[in-house]
Amino acid sequence: MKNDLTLRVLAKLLIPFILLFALYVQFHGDFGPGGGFQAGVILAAAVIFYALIFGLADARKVVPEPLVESMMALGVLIYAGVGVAGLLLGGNFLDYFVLDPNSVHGQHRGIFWVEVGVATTVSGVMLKIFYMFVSRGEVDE
Amino acid sequence: MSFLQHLPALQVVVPLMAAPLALLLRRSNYAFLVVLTATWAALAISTGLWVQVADSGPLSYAIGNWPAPWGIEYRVDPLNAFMLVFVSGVAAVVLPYSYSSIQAEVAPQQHYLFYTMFALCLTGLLGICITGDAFNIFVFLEISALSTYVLIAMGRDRRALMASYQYLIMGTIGATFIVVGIGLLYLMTGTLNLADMGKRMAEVQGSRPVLAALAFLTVGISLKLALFPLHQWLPNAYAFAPSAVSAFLAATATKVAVYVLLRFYFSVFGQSQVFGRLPMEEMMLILALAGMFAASVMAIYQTNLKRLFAYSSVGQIGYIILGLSFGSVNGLTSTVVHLVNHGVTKGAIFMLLGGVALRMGGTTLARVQGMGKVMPWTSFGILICGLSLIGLPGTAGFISKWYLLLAALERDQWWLVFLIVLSSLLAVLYVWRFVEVAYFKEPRQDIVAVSEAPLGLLLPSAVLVVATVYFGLDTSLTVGSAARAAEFLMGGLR
Amino acid sequence: MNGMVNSMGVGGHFTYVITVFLMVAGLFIVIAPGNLIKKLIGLGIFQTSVYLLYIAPGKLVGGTAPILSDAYTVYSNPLPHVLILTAIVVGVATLALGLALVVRIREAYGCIEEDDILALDAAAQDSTPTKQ
Amino acid sequence: MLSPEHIVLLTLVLPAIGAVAIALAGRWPNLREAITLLTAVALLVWVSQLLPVVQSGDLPTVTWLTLMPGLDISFKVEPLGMLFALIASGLWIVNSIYSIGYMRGNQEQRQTRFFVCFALAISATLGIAFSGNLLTLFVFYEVLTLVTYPLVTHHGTTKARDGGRVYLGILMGTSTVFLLPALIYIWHVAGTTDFVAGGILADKLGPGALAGLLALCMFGIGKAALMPFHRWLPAAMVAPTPVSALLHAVAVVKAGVFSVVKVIFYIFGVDTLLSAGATHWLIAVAGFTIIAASVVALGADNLKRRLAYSTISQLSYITLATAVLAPLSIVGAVIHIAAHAVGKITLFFAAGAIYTAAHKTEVSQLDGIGRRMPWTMGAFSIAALSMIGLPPAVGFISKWYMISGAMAVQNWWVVGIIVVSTLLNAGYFLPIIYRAFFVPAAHDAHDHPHGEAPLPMVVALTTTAAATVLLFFWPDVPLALARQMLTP
Repeated sequence: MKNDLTLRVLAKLLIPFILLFALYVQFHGDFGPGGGFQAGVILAAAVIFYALIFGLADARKVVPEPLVESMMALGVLIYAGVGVAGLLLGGNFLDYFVLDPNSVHGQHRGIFWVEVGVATTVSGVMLKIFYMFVSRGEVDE
Repeated sequence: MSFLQHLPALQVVVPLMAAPLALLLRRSNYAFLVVLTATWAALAISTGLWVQVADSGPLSYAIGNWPAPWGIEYRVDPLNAFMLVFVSGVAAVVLPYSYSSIQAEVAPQQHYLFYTMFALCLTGLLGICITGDAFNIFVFLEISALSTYVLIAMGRDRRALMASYQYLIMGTIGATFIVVGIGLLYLMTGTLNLADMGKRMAEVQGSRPVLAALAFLTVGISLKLALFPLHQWLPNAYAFAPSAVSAFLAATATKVAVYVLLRFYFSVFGQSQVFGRLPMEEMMLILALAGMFAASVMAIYQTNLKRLFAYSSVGQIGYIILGLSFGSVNGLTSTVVHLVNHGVTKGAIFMLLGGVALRMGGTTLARVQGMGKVMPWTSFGILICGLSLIGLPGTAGFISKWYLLLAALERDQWWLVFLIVLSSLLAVLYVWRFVEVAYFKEPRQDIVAVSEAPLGLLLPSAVLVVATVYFGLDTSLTVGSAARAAEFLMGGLR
Repeated sequence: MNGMVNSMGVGGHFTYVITVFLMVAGLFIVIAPGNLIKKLIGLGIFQTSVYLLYIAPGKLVGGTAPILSDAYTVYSNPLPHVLILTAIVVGVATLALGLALVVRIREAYGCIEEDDILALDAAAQDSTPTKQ
Repeated sequence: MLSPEHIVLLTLVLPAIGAVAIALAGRWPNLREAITLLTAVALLVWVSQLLPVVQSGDLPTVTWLTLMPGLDISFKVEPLGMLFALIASGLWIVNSIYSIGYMRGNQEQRQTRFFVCFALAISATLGIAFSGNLLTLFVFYEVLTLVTYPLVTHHGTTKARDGGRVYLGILMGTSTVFLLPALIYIWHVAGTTDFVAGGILADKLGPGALAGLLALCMFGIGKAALMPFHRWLPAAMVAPTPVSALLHAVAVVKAGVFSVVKVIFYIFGVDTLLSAGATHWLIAVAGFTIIAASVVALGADNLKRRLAYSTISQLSYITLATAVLAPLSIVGAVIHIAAHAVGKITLFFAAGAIYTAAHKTEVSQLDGIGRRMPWTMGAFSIAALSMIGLPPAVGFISKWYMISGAMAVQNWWVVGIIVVSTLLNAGYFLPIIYRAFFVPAAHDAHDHPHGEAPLPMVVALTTTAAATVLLFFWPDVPLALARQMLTP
């Protein structure tokens, strides 16, 4: 597939838009349907698409495996970090109200970072699963 | 003071944060240190919670400051305060053990993953215990279950994969049943908060969906706690997992599932509901008895010590459920006490068996012949724990058996009394299979030169062995807490 | 909540019928075939039935997303969706893990039929434990 | 000077400390044996310190730890326990001397383990003797079973393993299946398990329940070897002879009958049982055991087997005499604990001496052995007289009291059983003595020249034989203690 010109051009065209869409879904999650889960999956889909067209090796160059694993971990840490920030600022765990003097802003700020964490972890996990299954073939057959 | 207020959240958050940190650090020693710190911190936190609850009654913590019926509430009462101490205590002992244990049993590049999964598993188990929200229970249940599947699959025998797969299938079915049950309860009561659910249960009592929920929950949780005959996943999972995992699972996983059952039966449905509307009492009684006898008999015929003691676990779970089925304070006391006593005992046994597997290359009866000679301390430890399984005085098992028999005698059910003591004689049989192989046979030629297990394995195991004896002599901690928890459950959550 | 269920009339029961059908079919697929992948598929179907069980009663015909606005008075209950989102994630994780296990089982045993694997295990029972 | 309470704890811990020391000294046999003897002597000294305290009517009471709310491991030295402790600690010294001779004479393996378990068994026995409630008694009863198990299976052979299975199976089976539920039921009914003179079950249970509970207790105490739970005793004969002596005389079976007396006297209460008439079946079972075991003994050719069945029958004397519930017969039962202890230990010592010196185990091989081993067979004869109940041996006194008691309540059945069994006793002991002294030795394949057994063994068995006679002339201490128990 690597040599199919149509696919290569199409992919190069599409992938930026997919990434953009992921960001849209991510940040629009505040106001409408969307959020970290969906955005994370779309983000991962973009990378998977890239891997399908340009091959695993190239994909690994763009998003190396250690990065993927770190993303999984970092996302959870961001999420929990928001919670702990709430704790440190005098509220309960995951208390968004105290994140900003204005409690509505606090809510925004809290959910924003939580969703960032979710997106990071979800795309990390999706990519991890993908890499795991794809790389099996290399060793086996 | 403000710090102490947040202990319920920290109880879960500390191990939760340790997991990604261990994953990020990648170096197994660093990962170990992080998870060890978190585990010991969790023990300290749970002890703090336990003291607080003993002093000033149940605690409530609103996650995200959303008040109770709407937000997720963490609730610590006499029952789960005790469970938290137990789970984190076992973890605090097993983790140092695993450091030496997995050197031989898990591929080095997977060590940091092991610690990550261990931290996740601990998070899940602690979360199950502490949360006051029905759906949250499911989430934590799956967190612990998923990490457990991974941990089991790390076993070096290829059968570990199959064991893990079977556990995954059974565990997921169980979890799904539990969600269905929770869903039905949510539809009927409109709340997910357990305490709130318990209060609203009065309005919908006896309606068919509630009974269906009871049935779904019972089956689902029974799968998780390996109630006979839903126990098939357990023997293989215990036998082929890495030793540290076997020990941790044997000590805590099924016990936490029993806690969930107690929580739903007594805090949500209320005793009258559970035991009045459906013949739950009889059902639990029969299944418990069947488990006590059938699993113990199966244990007698095992040729592998790990499987032998795994079947013994299924039998012992029978005792735990039997106590529950009485629906009396003494019965529940025996359930809660036996949860802990059996957890400690079985944890110790599987930790010691880890040393055996390491030194002798396996735990089949044919292989461990003459173990008493070459590994005297390990054999002696297993013997002590075996006596506790039998329920001999001076060991923790005796205390549980005492309360169980007392509960049966309270109802003047002598036939039950005799069944209980007869089944404990079956325990004598399987424990004595070990004794006779270990002490009456000469060691095989290839293991004569085997030495005692390394201190890194022996010392943590010794802690649990000593605990097994200690809880048989001084029961103010175990029975005291269990009795308080039992009275609390019988009084309802209100 | 009771009211919601009742107001859906036949439609409500319809979703229950589907739920129960999926549940039983899924469970059957888990139990019946010996192929490990098929079992996982069954497990997936089984779990899907629960998603339906949760979401269907939360949905009101004609209701909108629960965003406060003067224009709408009828909202669907958002909580089941949130819950089920979590359950779906759990389901995905379980499926992924299950498949990963099957891949490794295939590598270790050379097959993914349960009977064959058990036969291989039984044959290897007496010899020393096989390394992966 | 230590207070009596501290002495009680000391006596319990002392043998256990001795066991640790013995284990540590395992590499130096002489040091090890010195520690054994030293501990034994020290123990007897401390135990006898308690005697005047108890006789002054002051019963030292100690609570060790609280097992469960309301359930303590506690100790109370009452006259009966005092007597039992004296017997056990006194005979331990003799048995230790004998064991040293036997183990060295037969070059046994695993001697350290042997002496360690022996010391632990004494510790458990004292725990039983001084137990202040039924729970404590039960705990130490089980401990005793466990620590004697390695002794029974000492040889580690298949035969030893099988014997150990029966031993453990019956003792642990009966105590778990019968005694434990009984114990918990007593606690449930009475709210206590303390040993109180007059019992704790008065007015708490109907006659039927009382008889049932008594049955659970009596069969639960498998160490008292009431038929049909007697098979462990002959099975345990696979053990080395000092162990048999320990089982039969010092610790195990004595712990059994001691528990029987203690449970009947302090838990049920004589008056309660009398008014309920709950012991008739026990008299029947014990009587049957006496006769049946004697008949089996009559037919046994193996010397140790004959002695084992003799023990079963003698034990049931004690149960029988207690079940009669007459004051005098209870006195007889108490004295018989002491009488049978010194008598039976002598017989086993003699059997072991014969085995060590002549390698003979069957009665039919003993022709003329009395001329080669005069001390051994002399002691054997005296002890046999005691078993039969003839003067000048202490067995006469205990039997006298038993029969007097039975006559006092006009229980002619019991009198008849004792008389018939006396004849049977004579029937299986006198032929041995006759063979030993009056039949000339057969010069066959088994024969080889030998003299007396090693000196420590002879000293030990002579001492206990002498004690049998001395107790006949001066039975003051056991008698006083028995009387004190009846009139608190």
